Amino acid sequence: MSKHLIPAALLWVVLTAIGEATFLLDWLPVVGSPEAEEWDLIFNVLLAMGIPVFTFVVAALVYAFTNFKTSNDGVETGATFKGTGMFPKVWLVATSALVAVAMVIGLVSLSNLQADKSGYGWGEDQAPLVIETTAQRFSWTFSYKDKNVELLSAKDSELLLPIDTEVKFELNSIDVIHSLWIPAFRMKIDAIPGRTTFLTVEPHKLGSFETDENFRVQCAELCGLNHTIMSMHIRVVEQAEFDAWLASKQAKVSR
Amino acid sequence: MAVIAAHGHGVESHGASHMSPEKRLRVNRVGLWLFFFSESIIFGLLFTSRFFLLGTHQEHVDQFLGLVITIVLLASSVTAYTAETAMEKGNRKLAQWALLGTILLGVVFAVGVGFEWSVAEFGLKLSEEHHQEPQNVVFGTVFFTMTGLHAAHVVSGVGMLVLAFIMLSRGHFSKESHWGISSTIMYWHFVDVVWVFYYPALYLVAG
Amino acid sequence: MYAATTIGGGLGTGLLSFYLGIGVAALLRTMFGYDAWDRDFNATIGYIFGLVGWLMGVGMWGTWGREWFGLKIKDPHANSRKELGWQRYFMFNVDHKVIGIQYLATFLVVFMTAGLMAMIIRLELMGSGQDFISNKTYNTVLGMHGIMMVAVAVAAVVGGLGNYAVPLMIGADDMAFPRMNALSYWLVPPVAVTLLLSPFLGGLETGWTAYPPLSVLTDSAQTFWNVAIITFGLSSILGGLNFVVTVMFMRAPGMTWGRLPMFVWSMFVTAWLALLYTQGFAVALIMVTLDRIAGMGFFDAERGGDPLLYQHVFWFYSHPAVYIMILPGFGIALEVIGHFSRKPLFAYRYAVGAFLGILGLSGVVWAHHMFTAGIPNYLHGPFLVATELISIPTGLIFLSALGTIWMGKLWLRTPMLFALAVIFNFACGGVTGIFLADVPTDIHLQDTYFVVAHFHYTIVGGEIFGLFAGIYYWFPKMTGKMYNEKLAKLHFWWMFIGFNLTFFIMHWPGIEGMNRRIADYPESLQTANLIVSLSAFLLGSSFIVFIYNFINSWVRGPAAEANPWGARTLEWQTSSPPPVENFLTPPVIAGHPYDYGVPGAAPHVTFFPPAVGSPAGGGGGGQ
Amino acid sequence: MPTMGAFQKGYLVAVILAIMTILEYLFAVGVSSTEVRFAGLAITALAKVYFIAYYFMHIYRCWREEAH
Repeated sequence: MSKHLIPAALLWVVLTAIGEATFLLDWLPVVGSPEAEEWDLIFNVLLAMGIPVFTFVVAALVYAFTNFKTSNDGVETGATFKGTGMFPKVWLVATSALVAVAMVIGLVSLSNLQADKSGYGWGEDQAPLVIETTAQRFSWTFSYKDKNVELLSAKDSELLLPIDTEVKFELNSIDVIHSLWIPAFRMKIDAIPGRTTFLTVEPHKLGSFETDENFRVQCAELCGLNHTIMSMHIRVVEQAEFDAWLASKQAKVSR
Repeated sequence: MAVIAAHGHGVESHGASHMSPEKRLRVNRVGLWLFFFSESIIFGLLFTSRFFLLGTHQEHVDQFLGLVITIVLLASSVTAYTAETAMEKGNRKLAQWALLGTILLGVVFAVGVGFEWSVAEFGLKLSEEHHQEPQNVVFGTVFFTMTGLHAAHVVSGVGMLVLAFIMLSRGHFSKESHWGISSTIMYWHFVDVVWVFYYPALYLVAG
Repeated sequence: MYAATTIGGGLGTGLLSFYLGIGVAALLRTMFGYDAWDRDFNATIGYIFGLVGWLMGVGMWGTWGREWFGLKIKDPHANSRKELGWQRYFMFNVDHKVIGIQYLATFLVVFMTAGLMAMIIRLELMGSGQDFISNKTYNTVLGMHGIMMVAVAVAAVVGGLGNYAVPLMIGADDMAFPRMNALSYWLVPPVAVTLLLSPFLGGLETGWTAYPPLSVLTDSAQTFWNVAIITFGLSSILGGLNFVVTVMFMRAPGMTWGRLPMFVWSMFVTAWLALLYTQGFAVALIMVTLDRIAGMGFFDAERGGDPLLYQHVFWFYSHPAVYIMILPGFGIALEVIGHFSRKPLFAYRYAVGAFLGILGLSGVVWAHHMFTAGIPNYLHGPFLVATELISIPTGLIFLSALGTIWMGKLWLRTPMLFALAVIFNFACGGVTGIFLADVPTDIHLQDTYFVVAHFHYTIVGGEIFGLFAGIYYWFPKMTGKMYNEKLAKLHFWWMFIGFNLTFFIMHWPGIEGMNRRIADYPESLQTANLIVSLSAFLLGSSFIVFIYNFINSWVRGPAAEANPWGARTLEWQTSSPPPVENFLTPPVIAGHPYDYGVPGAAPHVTFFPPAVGSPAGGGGGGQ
Repeated sequence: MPTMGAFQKGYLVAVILAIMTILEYLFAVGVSSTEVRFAGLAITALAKVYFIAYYFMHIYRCWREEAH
């Protein structure tokens, strides 16, 4: 039996090496915040774990496909073991262990996500900058809380965020369910009529839609006819530039 | 749909070429129970939705009316039981009268629900002059939906009872073979079971 | 002629009842002081009347309905007579073999139609910018593709192959409730017609998930769609009930639970899932319909309702529904791998345990579709854990499949190729599932093309490949003809390569920031989408080979032997195609179905000596 | 209740159900704690369903053959 096990294991190792080599390609989208860094980390860990699992199946299939085939019209029969011994138990324990590891990774990162300020979903924690966001078909309204500035995705071209500042989006919807998604920050939460949801991000990279198209707000929950166009560009700027911009906006409002 | 499905179990004949009448009956019975099981999930989801939306909040309902229609439905279960037991003992006359009684009590229940709807103090619209709160509307929504779905089952049950009554009067069914009546009466008891949960959930849960 | 009377009669009574229902609704509305005409309300009542009318007209009245009034019925078996030829497939028929083929043919047509819609979607997405169709059309096509493919995934294997093969495989002469089986099928055509008409009745706006408040507010064919899908749910529930009772009570002597073929096991578990959970979709859509036509406020936040209620109720069905889709795929894969590896199925008991484990866990994982929906934070952890637990039973399926092919004598005919592809594809779909079960990674990936790629890998890669494995495997049995092996292999490789190119690459735009259900995307995603679209056209075109092979072989293929695969299971021990009563002599089961080459193993099937005279008839129910 | 006639058995169960219904009502009106009331109502409902399913709907006939 080891006649087959060793070459198949080698095949598995080779395939796994090829799979893991994809980490050399830097293909994940732009990282705009610590949340995105955390996301990339978990994603990569899970991917590193998942690749050997996938290649195990592929190696077994490919090896069997090439080595155990017969053209003798189904008359020949193969080995007669039935899998009633130890092997299934070992398999069960091994897969359970793998699943347990995946669960622990998930639960730990989940508790990080929900810890204190960078909480997610429901919560009361305040952040230095709060943007009250109202979704409606098919536009966003972003209102900088206590700053007297309001942006409309239909009218204004960009949503400005200051760098290295915690920004909390408080979401409401006045008609149907929408979802606020900023791919550069890997964050998303639905806007549900009748309840306020929130998400907090802390941009730590200057950028805008022109430099990378993932600096944008995108509606990610099908909301009807023009769901496609319900997005708005984001520009992350230095604090000083942000303050100046805010002041000019406020001046415009007061005029 | 209930009429079709519940009666369907009663009258299968094909596929029985290797099946004894006893086995056929058992298959029908288990099938009918699975149908109840399946339906109870519909009722259960609405029941759960009521608590999801409102917790144990409850608007004012006419307690006396609620108790009366509950007793009426229970009484109809007794007459239905009488009808089935009478069939098992071969007493067709008694079975006929008991079926008739069940039909009448079923109609009284349905009318009672209709009356309850007409006097309900909650509605489906927010209106200024009645000082209605959103909870009032949601209670109206779950109340009308739950009682409405239940009443629809009562009405279809009455329809099936009427069919069974007509067939019995025309000389169908016997002591040995009366699955048509048994299945209808089991369906009727099932409708009663639903009310056992719906009555406290809609009338009693807030005291 | 017979077919024309059936279909024509059904359409006639159906249409008459439809108009009658509209009239009744108008009358009721006038009586209670409303305007006589409200499109959605009147159409709903009309649909219900029309549905009953259609069923009665198509044959239920004559073979079933009359009985309720104590009248004499037509022999329901009359329509199964072979002399009727092809026409018996267009009649109200109680023979499970005819119903299976009716289901299969219907859903292959639906599958091809929905596939064409996928081609339209990919055409629009081939380039950035609005190219071919308006947003409204795009949403309609998208919703239609979604719901029709979901219907195919739910019903094609269960209704088609399950109906055909399960009674044969357990040695029954039919399903437990043959007329209800026919009813399950005849509920489908009105659903298909209503769905296909919906673009002309206002289009669809909500995708197949129909989330409120959009589905309540939208001015489209939503209500028609709702009642159609509720009808389809009813069909699915009745079908599930039938399978459960059939497998419980109709097994041949000696067919213990430990000797059931894997495909029967998968159907049994699937049937339980359909029976237990389909109500969720129905209840959710009933609530939407009531909100739309009766002014209820389930999902109206202003009046105290909660849109999330829908998602809970909906996913309570729709997550188990993915197991309704995938378990038959596993069942066929293990069945085919067992026979074509020519060795005993590895770890049979563990594989059965895996099916039961999935059945048990499927009801407690639904909220993983709602991780970004603003559900309370304390729900995230438990649903993450429950979801990842499902990997354990799924792993046992892989154990069984890989253990079976190991050291076997693989007979690489087309069904086997498809079955192995199921294992390959699902391995990919399973691994990507972990990213979606994990809350933090799911937050970015939710509602992106990563999800689209993931569920196409599981459903298409798992079930649809399984469906084709089953079609090729049972084709000789169903039609009595042999398919063309060369064309079949061409179809397999073409489809396999097209599928994997399309959906493997599709993960990439998802991670890179392309969300679902959009007709347009930022330009940076252009390359990925172009490749995906071209691969999708490759995948789509592979079905031309299949259609040609399927029809051509059925019409003029060479006659098939009774048991072309040399398989041990029961369905191959009768003629191809089987006689109306399935087995001329009652079968007895003596051994395990997969004991190939095991020294001293009893044959799976023996037969009673030919019966003298006809088997004793057992009439209707009696006590 | 094995020795009792079928009719009497059913009527006894009906009387029990009626008493339970009245008690359920009085209980709900009389108890002020929501949790206690909810639990009491749930238990009563389950008990009533047991009686109906067993004695009225003869659920046991699914797995036990009938006597005649």
